[in-house]
Amino acid sequence: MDPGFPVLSLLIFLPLLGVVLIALLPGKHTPTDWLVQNAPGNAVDYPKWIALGIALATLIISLVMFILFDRSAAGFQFVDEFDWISAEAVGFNVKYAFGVDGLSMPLVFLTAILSVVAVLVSWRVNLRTKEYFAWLLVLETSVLGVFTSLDLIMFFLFWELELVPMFLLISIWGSGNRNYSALKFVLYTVFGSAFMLVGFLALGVAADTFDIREIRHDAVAAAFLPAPAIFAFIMIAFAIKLPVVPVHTWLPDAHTDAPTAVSVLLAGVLLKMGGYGILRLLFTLMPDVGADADLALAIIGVVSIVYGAIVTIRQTDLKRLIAYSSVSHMGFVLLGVSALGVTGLSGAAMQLVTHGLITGMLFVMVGLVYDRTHTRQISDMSGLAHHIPLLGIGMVFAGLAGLGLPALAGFVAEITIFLGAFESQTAAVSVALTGVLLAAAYILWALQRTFFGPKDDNWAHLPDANHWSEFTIIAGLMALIVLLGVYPSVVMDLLEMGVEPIVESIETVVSAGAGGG
Amino acid sequence: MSDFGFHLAFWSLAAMTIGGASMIMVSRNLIHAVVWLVLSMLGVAGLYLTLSADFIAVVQVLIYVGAISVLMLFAIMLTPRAERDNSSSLKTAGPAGVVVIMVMIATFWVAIDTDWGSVREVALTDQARLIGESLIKHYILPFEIGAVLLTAALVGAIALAREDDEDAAVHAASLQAELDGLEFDPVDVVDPPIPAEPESEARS
Amino acid sequence: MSETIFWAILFLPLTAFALAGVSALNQNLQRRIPEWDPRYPSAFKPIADQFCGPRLASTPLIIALAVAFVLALINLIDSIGLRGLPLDIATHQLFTAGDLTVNLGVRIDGLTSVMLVIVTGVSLLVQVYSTGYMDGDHGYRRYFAFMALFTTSMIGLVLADNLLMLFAFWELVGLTSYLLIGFWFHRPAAAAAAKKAFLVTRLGDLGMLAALILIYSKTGTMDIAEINALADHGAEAGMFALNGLMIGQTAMTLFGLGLIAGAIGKSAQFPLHIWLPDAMEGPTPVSALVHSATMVAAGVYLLARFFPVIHASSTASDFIAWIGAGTALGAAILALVQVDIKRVLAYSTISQLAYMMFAIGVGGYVAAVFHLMTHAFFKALLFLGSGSVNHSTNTFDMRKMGGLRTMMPITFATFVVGTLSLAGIIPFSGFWSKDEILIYAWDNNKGVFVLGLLAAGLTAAYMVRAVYMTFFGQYQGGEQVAPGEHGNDDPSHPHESPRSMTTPLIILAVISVVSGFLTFGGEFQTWVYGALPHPHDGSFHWSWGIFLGSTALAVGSGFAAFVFMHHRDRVRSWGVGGIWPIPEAQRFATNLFYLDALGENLLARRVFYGWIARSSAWFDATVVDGVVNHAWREGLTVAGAARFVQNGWVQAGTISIGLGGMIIWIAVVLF
Amino acid sequence: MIIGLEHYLILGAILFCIGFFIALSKKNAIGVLIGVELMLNAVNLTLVAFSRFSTTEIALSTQVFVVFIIAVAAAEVAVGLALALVVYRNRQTISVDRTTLLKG
Amino acid sequence: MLSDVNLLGPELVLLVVGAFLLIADLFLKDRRLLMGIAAAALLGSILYSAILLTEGHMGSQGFGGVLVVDKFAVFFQILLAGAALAAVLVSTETLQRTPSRRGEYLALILFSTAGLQLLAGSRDLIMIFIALELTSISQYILVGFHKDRWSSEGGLKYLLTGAIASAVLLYGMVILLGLTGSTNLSEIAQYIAWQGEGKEEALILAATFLIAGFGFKAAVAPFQMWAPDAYTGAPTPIAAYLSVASKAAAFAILIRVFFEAFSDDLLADHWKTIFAVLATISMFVGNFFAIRQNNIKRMLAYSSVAQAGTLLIGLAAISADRSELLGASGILFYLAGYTVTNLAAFTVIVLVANQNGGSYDLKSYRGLGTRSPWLAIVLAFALISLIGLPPTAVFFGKIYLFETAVQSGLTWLAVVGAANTLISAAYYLRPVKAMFIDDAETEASDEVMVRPANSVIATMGLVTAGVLVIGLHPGLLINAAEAAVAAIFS
Repeated sequence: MDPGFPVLSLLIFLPLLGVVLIALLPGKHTPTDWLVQNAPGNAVDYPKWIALGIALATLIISLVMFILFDRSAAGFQFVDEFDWISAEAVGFNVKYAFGVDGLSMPLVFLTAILSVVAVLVSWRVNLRTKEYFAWLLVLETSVLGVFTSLDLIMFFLFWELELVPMFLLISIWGSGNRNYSALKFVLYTVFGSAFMLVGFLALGVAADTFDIREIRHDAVAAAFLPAPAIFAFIMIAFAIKLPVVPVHTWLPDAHTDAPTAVSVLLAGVLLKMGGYGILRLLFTLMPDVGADADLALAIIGVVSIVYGAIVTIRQTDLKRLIAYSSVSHMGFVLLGVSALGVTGLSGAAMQLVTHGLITGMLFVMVGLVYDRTHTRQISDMSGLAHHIPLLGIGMVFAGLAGLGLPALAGFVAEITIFLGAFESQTAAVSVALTGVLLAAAYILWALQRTFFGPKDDNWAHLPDANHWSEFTIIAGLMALIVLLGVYPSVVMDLLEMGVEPIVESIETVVSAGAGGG
Repeated sequence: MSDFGFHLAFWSLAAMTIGGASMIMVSRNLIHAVVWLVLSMLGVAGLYLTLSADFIAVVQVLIYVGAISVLMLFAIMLTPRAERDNSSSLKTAGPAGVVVIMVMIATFWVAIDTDWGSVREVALTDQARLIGESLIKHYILPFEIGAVLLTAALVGAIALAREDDEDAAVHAASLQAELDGLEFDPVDVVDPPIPAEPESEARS
Repeated sequence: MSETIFWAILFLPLTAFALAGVSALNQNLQRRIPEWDPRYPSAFKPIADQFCGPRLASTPLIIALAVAFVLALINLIDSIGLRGLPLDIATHQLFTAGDLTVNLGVRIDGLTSVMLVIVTGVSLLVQVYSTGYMDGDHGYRRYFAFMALFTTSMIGLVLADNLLMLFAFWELVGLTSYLLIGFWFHRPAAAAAAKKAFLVTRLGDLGMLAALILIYSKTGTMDIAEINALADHGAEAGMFALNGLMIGQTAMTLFGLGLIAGAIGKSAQFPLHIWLPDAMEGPTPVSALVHSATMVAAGVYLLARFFPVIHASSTASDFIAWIGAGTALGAAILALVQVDIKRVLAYSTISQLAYMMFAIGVGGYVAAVFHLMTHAFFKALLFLGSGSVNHSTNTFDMRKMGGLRTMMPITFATFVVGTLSLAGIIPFSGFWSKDEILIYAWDNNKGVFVLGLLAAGLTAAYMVRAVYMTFFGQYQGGEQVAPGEHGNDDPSHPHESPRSMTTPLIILAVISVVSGFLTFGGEFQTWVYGALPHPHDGSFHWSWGIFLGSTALAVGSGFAAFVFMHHRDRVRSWGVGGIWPIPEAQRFATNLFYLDALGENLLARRVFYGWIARSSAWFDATVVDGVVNHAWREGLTVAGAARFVQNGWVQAGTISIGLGGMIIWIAVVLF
Repeated sequence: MIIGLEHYLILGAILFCIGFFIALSKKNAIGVLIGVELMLNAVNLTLVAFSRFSTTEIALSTQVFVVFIIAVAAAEVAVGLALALVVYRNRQTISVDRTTLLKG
Repeated sequence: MLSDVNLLGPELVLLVVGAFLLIADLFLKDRRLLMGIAAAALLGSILYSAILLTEGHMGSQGFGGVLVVDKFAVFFQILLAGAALAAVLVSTETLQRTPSRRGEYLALILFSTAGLQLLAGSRDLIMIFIALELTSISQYILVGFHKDRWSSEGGLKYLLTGAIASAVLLYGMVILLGLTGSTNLSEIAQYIAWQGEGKEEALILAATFLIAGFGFKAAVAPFQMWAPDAYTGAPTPIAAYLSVASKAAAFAILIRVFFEAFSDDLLADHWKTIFAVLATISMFVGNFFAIRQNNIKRMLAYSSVAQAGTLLIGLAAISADRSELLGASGILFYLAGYTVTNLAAFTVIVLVANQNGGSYDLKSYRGLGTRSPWLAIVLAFALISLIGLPPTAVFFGKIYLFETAVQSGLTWLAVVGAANTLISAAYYLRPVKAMFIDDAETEASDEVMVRPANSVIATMGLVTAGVLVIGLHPGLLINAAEAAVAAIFS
């Protein structure tokens, strides 16, 4: 699909345009009671409306792309490229190249959706709104960039770009020990990306190009660094981002202290960058190493699933609990990847999408509850479903989706991963099955303690969901989760298209290896 | 170069140079140290003569003995007696000794071990003219730059040494800061607080 | 009959769910929104109330179920015509991922037809009953929404043509069970019971999931018919193969055991039975529908569905036979000491389901399904009866009842019908099905037969005890309604329940009597056999010996129980505590054989939560995170301390120049 | 024994090391400058020695170099003394182990 | 001979105008005018360099081979003059404080710049020495120019350490001269190639001393200890100038000496190891010491040590085979990016210090984001660039340099460099946090804002734009750097 028009560039940089607009137009700095803030007669607050408009515009563009996406053609579509840096003499060439394929298209769409959600869920932010919404949009640009870059250096650029808004968003608008968490997030990510950069450069040097489409794994074998080392270097960054045990401890801190919108984006799309990277870069560019590393990946994945879930069970902070559950859920991605088959990889990709929606929704719900109760301690809450039944519905729904209930999105991904990975990773899958039970345990336990149980009159005054933005988010996300649960083909086909070439190259390599001795 | 006179000259001048330098090392009085420096430099000048570098020897005597030493003496005289102490710092002497011994080993090794390819038995004559010609012809640019360098040093030294009105204000404020107790506080190991620098009168 | 009909059966209750959901949402919105948002148009409220009132929750569901029931009946008739052979198999591709193809489809055969009738029929009656029972409850609309969702899931489970779809609906059934048990979520016991039910059944589901994954990876298919054909063929040929793939006996056994694990969880068999008694925290109609007639029967249905698979492995079939027999007896013993009428019925349910389980295990495929059907009717009847009792006494504690036979005659009469049926007294339906199971057990496994027979005797005993405590003797006054709860305001004067409740009781009582006669002529057997890969005509089994033995045992033990209960004061005065002669045994039984304590308190709470999870969390915070934090903190400290090097002396700088240079030289020259 | 290049080189090396030690160890800023002067003298001595014992062009280059070094040394001393003076005015000391306001 | 003078053009402009300023100071009292003249001279120098570039003088040697004008030299001439221009333009406050010494101040900056420019074009040991001393002596004076307690102490320390370092450097040069019999770099190279066998110890000793001397200028650990003191004491524009210009010129001469004179295979292997080790030490020392600094100037001083270490990665890469062009152009590119970035940071520091009465403590940056958002944004942008995050100049610089390391097989060095990015983020983010996140102290927020001079604002705008432009379109600069180094390695 070639629209003859740089639609991807437009998509990616539209949020930056929004940043400019926000910077130019005045912001409202009069804090009002958030309960009556949207009563008629209040002044229009430009930044949030601009942010919403821009986020919606990106959503529409990505939706159009999603629809126009040619489901019969493999490879990258909407490609938009030119030579950015060409230093021929020294072989340092960077392309400005964007494109989407079946793998990235759903993630782009997911990013656009969750950006809208993030803006809406921030509707009641009153502290330095101009900056806040500007940074949110910068974050959107960087994530979109990561998902669409076709050049390693561009990928790295956007990967790093996301740090700045995240650092500021967490440490200015966060809560609790926010400075610590923000710095921890940044340092972990920088640590990973340091290794990633070296890996990228080694790849680029060996292949003489940074273009993802042109790097061949045979070239990697000629690198100074042995290919497994390159793989491991890049894997460090993705493992931290995903995150997997034992480099996961930044995640609970960052989530707990981040503002709701950032938690949503962090869980919803930023973690997905790790999984996307594994599929798009590691397995596409180094299928041979990936095929050798399958057992290691499976083990790491299973450890993340089970250990993450067990640790989750002991969490007493609702946001922390969900954060830890992400560790467990993202372990499924590794497990799916380790299957080395279309089914497993599709499942892993599907897990990226569905977890984005589900955990995004969970964080939205926890955020809305926190807005009201100002506590996240599970022990402080009881019987909230009496006072805020609508939020209760949302929370229970999201929780059930999180534990992998059929007809909701999470089930599809998990079952596909299990079915895909069982044959090659029998033991790993067998152990990972307990994760399903543990997920049910921690989610139901949390629901029981917070929303169910005897009424607590402390919370009698709590307003339920009462603003159009909240209704929109809850209903929208519920609809999407159900849609993906009952009709997963709508994205599964795309993902399958996206992972097929990867699996083909893996199979070629494996059979060549087997044939060669 | 094997005659006795030459030997005598070399060894006595060497002893003078090294001895003078050593005396600087042990001397506790700065003025004495400068005097020993003069002695040492005269020894070096003498050594230049043994190397048939008469022009350089003359320059050495003129500039080092005549100018630099005097300059130093002046500077020392400007400070009170208490500041004319030339003792070594015990804290650094140890590490410094280690470093210097290492340097000595290295330089000796290199001096002795290397084939320097020395060829000429006859000394150069007419040195002043040759040096002058070389300066004008081959090294004209360094020569010019050297002139600028001296100008810069001169101007800078004057600018630093002369006491202007605004400098007085700076000193006053600086002293005031000291009186205000803004002197370095040993407890504050992190960073010495740097107090606000005073506004000069020129700001208006 | 067109496939559309089956989708209609599935989607009718789903639509009702949507409407009930709208109604429930409207209830919450109406209650809340106008308080916060002055812009909310007040004119909207009456309109919304008019169209989205409580009736929107119940009426569409009842209509939907009625229509579905009629459709199911029509289908059953068609099925009879086809002798239970697969009537309609239609499958649609839902999604693919590589080799994996997930389908959504229906498979209609004799088994399905029977199940559809049971599910829609019992559900319809229970819903009608619920309109009376739940009338006035705050969560009325939510209740019907959940019920609608439950019925949908159950229908979907029955209709599924492949294992994955079956599993999906299986899980949804579990979900709705969770929601319904925790319906009164403000009661901590209810919330805890809901969670427990979900988790315990999910533990079993893991086995089923594992089986699903295993069978898919071995055969590449999830289609039920294909799997059954494979198992059936393999059992004869001694070798399993499909699509050119060979499957070992071990894999087949594992597959069977996995399915059995799922069934054990869902049907509350030992050792996963512990959730079912707690599940009685839900509203009584829920217990009637979900925890006796349909959902728990899903486990039996699953094993019946995969009967060839279970019987492809003698390990699996023996396993389930013994588990079932043991559970049947154990649960019956437990039922004997309960004082809560619903708990008696709950343990009875476990026991009866165990009957079906071991029937499957001993090859009594039809018998199991038959018992499933009869049990569904009479157990629903019993539960609804207990609900009716509760409706007027506000309690389920039999010690607070008594003498109700005159005050609630219809309830009494129907309850007694149910009891006789359950106890297996000829000619009530329970007799026919139970007898058939015992015949199969006698033929195949004598040990199981003995256990089953003992359980049958105990069944009569505990039911008679329950009936006696509830309906005979003096009325003990019931219980005052708890503040904030909905119930009978005057429990000291119990009265008969409203028509909406008694009508279903009567209907169910009638069915309980007549449904047993289906066994004559072998028609029923033929339908059900139609679902197997090698359908054959069934026949009516009869054995005088077993008939006489079991009837004598049931009547005898029932009579003994009655006498015992009637003279219990005198019995107590003999110095024997409670019902059981040995106090320790009594305590052992009332503590549910300590299984609950073992499972929940020791394993789940103490070992897992208290020890494993706690130490993992400690490890995570202290070691995994702690190492990083420590490195960071110590790094900062060292960075601060290391600055003494930069101590401000000129010489420090110059020495470092000399030292650095020399170290370079030495290093290069030496190495 | 012939006094050749090596003698002068060793002499220069000794002088350099003494100067270096003085520069590294003296407390007084002017003392440090004296050490630097000795080091420069050592360099000059070495240069002149090379000049004596090698070809004509080198001889010239080296002697020119010596002239430059002497000039630069003078300039350095002048500036150094001026700075020492300023420090003295500010702090009433030119002892380098007491002028440690800037550290850490 | 006249054509030779033409080649000297860029430096000559500075020297002449510098001398003129010394005199003009006596009768011109308007500091803006003086500043303008100095700025014009620097612009003229840049322009002259550009003219030399276009007139096709590339590769011409002048003055008997002591000076060469090639693209490499021109690249540095422009970079250095640019840095000096920025330093001059932000010096308004310093000029105000020293009304009677304005001419000297500006002239010394010009002299020093001329010295650095000459250094970049020198091909003769004597020329190198003189140029280095010209710039050093000017800088000693400039560091102590404020004559207060901090400034004078910094100046004295810089001078004493610098004098010793240059003595050491001289000793190295003398050994080299005595051994090879020439002061010309290419002749030295020839000697080493033909007769270097067996004389490695002496050569390496000379090279070691040269590294010490030049490394001192570049503030490479372990020769870095003067840098924090000198930066902290110096007038802030001078600190900015030192941190970029000195470093740039030092790297220029390191490249020239080591890869024109010492490039023989006999020795090249040693250089690789030496530079790699020095790079590692510098990065760790600089970053580690910077973590706990509360004075922003001092923090940037240590950070400049770390940046020098990063640049050394390039030198190590050149020494390893295969990537001479890449390594050297990497250094040039990184230097340019680092120069604009550091200048941007220092410009803001100057402005903030002007506002709050000369404080460089991190505390005084609290709440800057609300008080003067633009200043805060520029500083934050510069610091983000220094970490190496996009879309900034140093981001690509780092990638480019690490690429050189990877290409030459020094992957471990790239890893070390990348890991140091992590440490550096920990302290570069501290001012960002102070500006945007911490609450302002009460008195600071009430402060009356002084409107900064236009020249400072213009400088800030220019360098910030530079950071952004290089970050967004690095191709131009990379090609320039490539062309520049092609002059040496070809």
